[in-house]
Amino acid sequence: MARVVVDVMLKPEILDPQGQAVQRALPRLGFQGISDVRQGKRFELEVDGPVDDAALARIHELAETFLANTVIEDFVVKVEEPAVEAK
Amino acid sequence: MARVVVDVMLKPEILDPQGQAVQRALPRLGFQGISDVRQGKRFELEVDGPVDDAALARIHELAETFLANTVIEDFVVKVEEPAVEAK
Amino acid sequence: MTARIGVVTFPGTLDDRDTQRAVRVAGAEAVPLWHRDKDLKQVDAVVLPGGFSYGDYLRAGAISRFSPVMESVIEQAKAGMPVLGICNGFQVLTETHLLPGAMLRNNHLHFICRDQKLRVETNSTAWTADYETGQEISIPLKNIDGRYVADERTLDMLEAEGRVAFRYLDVNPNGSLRDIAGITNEAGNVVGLMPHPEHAVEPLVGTGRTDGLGFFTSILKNLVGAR
Amino acid sequence: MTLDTVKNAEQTPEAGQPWADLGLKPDEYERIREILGRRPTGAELAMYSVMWSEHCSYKSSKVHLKQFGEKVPANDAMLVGIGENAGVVDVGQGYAVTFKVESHNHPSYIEPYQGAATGVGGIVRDILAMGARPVAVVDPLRFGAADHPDTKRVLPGVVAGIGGYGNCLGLPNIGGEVVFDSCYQGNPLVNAGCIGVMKHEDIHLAKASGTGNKVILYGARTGGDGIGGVSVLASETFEAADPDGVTANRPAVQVGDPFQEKLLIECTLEIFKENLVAGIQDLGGAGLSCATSELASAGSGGMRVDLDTVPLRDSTLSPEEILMSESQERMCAVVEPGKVDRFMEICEKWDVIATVIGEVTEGERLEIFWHGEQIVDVPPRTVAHEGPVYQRPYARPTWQDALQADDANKLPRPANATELRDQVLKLIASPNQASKAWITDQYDRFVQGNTILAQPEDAGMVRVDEDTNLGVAMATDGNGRYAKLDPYAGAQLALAESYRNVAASGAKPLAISNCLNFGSPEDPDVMWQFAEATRGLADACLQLGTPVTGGNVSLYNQTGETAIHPTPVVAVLGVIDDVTRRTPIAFKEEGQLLYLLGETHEEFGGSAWSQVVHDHLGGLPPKVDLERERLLAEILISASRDGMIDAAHDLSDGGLIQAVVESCLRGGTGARLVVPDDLDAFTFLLSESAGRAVVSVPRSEELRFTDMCGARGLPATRIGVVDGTVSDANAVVEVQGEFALPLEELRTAHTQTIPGLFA
Ligand SMILES: Nc1ncnc2c1ncn2[C@@H]1O[C@H](COP(=O)(O)OP(=O)(O)O)[C@@H](O)[C@H]1O
Ligand SMILES: [Mg+2]
Repeated sequence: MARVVVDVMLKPEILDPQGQAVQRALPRLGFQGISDVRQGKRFELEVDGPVDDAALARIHELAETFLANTVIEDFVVKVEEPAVEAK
Repeated sequence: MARVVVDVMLKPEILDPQGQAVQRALPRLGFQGISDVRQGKRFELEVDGPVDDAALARIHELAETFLANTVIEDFVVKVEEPAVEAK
Repeated sequence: MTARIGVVTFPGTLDDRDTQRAVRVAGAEAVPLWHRDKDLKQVDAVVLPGGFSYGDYLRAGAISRFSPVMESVIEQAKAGMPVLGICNGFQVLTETHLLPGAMLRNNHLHFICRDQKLRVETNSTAWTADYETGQEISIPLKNIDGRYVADERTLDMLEAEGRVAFRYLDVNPNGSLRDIAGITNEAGNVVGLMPHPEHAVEPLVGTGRTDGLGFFTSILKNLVGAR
Repeated sequence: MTLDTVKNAEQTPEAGQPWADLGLKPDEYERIREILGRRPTGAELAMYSVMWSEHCSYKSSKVHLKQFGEKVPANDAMLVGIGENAGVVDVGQGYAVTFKVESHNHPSYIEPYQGAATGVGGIVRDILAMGARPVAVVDPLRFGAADHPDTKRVLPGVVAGIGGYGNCLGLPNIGGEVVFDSCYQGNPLVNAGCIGVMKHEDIHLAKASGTGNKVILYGARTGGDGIGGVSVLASETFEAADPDGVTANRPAVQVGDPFQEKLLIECTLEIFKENLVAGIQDLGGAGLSCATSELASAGSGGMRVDLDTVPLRDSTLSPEEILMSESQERMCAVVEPGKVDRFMEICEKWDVIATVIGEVTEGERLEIFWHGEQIVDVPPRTVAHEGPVYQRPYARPTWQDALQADDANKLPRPANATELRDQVLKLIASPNQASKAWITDQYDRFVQGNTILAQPEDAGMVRVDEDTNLGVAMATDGNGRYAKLDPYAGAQLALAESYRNVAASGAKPLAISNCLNFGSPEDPDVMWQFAEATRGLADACLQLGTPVTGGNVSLYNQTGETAIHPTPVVAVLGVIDDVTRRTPIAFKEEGQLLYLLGETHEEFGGSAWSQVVHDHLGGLPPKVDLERERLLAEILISASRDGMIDAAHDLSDGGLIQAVVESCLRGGTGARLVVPDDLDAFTFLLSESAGRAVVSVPRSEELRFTDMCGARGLPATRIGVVDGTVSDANAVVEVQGEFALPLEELRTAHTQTIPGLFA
């Protein structure tokens, strides 16, 4: 069993008020030197069986059609565990 | 300038209704073989200046006191860009 | 014969009973439709009501969009059947791409419940025929993911084709681009908006105004006229 | 670790047990051994410890709460009284209403969003368990100082949590309170109430009867969150969990899933409709321990449960943990065998997991098994209903006299009209008196399409029947400052204000629920406050004819040695035959006459003025006159029914000027006031004498109205007129001979404070 992570972030041109709210709060908390904050979603998927190319392709499709709305969001799929012995 | 990522996930013993809802939808979308889904938050911080130990310690503190609620959430701080030339 | 208006219930839908009431107040027959059934029971039009289907988990409307009932709704909508998406229903319609753009968290990040002023920008849709183009109405708005966004090209296209159906007046309550409160597809049969006409059909309850009734009388006239 | 079975417990009587860590006292542990005739098993110990916690057993408060059952006013409306999940009253036309208020104070301090959210979830399940469809929620809230940094953390989280959960359930939020006082700094009060409606024949009770009937657990899976929540969070051990100590004694916070709860509601209502349950109980504090022991205790037989069958989210949970888990969104039903299949079908329809976990047995024991071995064998009553009862010592605090002697009526008053004007403006803008719209606009008040009145009206009101226009109203009130000065009177004032608010909306007050928030019962000062407050409330309920249908006690609300102000919160439920006759607070018609009903005395003890202008708390609270309250209510209700008044607003904190300004802002009109001959302007505008309201009377009705007041002996003083048409940009609130304040200036002062602090 391996873990695949899908990170979903708003496209850069889309306003991210959550990230902005965090950033605006930083000086109040005494934090300087952080020029931008973006907030997105992280999905951790536990995959039964090998994480081979076919599995990754399916997860890519899942991310594209379901986990992210590509009108507004970009995503990245990553295998987290060493895994990939399947190759 | 470098990017530091803070991943915040609900602790394993805490109910994750969002992750569960996603997981329950998968079979309907024709996806098999994913035994668990957890959904968390991903923060991307753009840090001015060097990402040295001191900076990372401060971001760690930021994550602990602000980005995550450690009563119910765990977090991980990672430097994303190669960076760390500062050392 | 009265028109039959289907009202879909997804798990987590909240305003289905209110929408059925609004349909009845307008004089049509409300037909409950269940998310697991593909069968649309030969209704003449469908309303996707507001609420938090699937808890709004993942993204508002993202999970409902894959339900069996939506397969039929998409098919019929493409064939010209009138479909109205209110709030969560609008979110479902954008997720299905029957309407362009997407809904995001309000720019102030809070749920907002208020009596909202709108301008009806076009009365040439199936759901707005009973209004004057340019008419100002006030109906309740209540949501947390109500910020309409689309890329510039899409926005320009919507404006050029007269498909911005409703615009916020006085205040933009959520940061929607170009003050857009609702849009229509090219054919004018599929309409989506964030505010809630079904909560403004009786003088006594809610805000005490009946400005939303026109949606339901419009569709009635439209359907009867078509027969 | 080997399983601690009943057999094992019999054979190892001397085995050490962690009873003290679980919050039990030595004599309590001894009593358990006595009841069982042996040492308890680990699972039994877990059950007794949560069920005998203060939160579940009411061991410190019981002796005082008894009065609510003893001093019962004659009232035929009461269908189900104290003791069930919630009380039920008859509202006519075959309808019954159930309602209750509960606290979720400690969890909301630790995790504001989830604490508040699960507070709403819990009270809604209580209402649902009675057989009713939940139709509205209310949320009386109290926070520390408005400008304290921690309030910035707690308030937005609590508000978002209440909204996040309630909005997602589709329950309109129709009322509540927001109060700031530094006494709540380490102990915010998050109370939540819910109203449910059903037909008389749909009332359901929590009892397990009928040998062979199945016990079904349905809803969310059981997880490791919230284990021991009630015993840890709502008890003395909570003190160890202040912000720095959180990890030392990790509080068991739960995460709510409002979507799951919405499914549970619809599923349960469908199950009720087909008459499929013999008994039902929600799972709240103490989880399965509570549900199984209460169901079995209230029923006629015993119960046998196989814990292995409980659907788990975490397969490593021990049986003790499963029994104690407070995972949210679960219910437990007792179902005849022949109806189980249909029950399961409905659950499947709503995607709700349902599992038979046991059955009703012939005996009188609650027996629980794990991997085929018996781990619990107890008489259920001893767990659920026969917990310890304490007569805690109490005594009037030594400081009480000095506090009362520090008379607020002697504080320096405004020297001239300009000072008076400035103080009024300051008051209107102060966090406690300012508009709470920024908060309440985060709550859906329109959903279900039956909301007649909601914030900022005096009472919330929902329509119950679309055809007949029958409706119910609710208001919640409490004033910790008054109660600190005199807990007996303070509790009565809370009831009086809530009662008055309901009557001002046009509804007839029927019955009440309460949430009693106090400090540590082990402190004799606090215990005295509690004893006085309950006595005051019970006496007042008897006199006003409004029985207590249920409620909730929250103790140990203190930081170190310092307790919060005693804060009894009272929710009054009223009924109105025809909601078209409801009375709003807005002044709308130019030229309508303003009448002040009741009498104004110099009463500034505990007042908003003394707090805002002098940061002072001392003296005596306003005098209570319950006969006057009753008369005032009768007049308000008759006047609304007969169309003699177009607006009414009760007078409470902030006095007359507060009420007039709110009514003007709501209607968008101005007002011209004249100070009556027998009063000075300061007392007229700012005194907080109870038993008063201001009404707006159409000129054509003046005679009829004043005749009615005169005939019934209620003082009614004409104090001015509504001035300026709606939306007139130049409208002013003028006090003749004193000052004039432009409405727009008042609006700015009133509405900017809360967003300025928290947005
Ligand atoms: N937390 C809250 N939730 C819902 N409504 C609230 C809340 N706080 C205040 N309100 C509403 O705002 C209005 C004004 O509140 P308040 O001044 O406490 O009323 P009153 O003094 O008449 O009891 C009322 O309608 C009340 O129900
Ligand atoms: Mg009031």
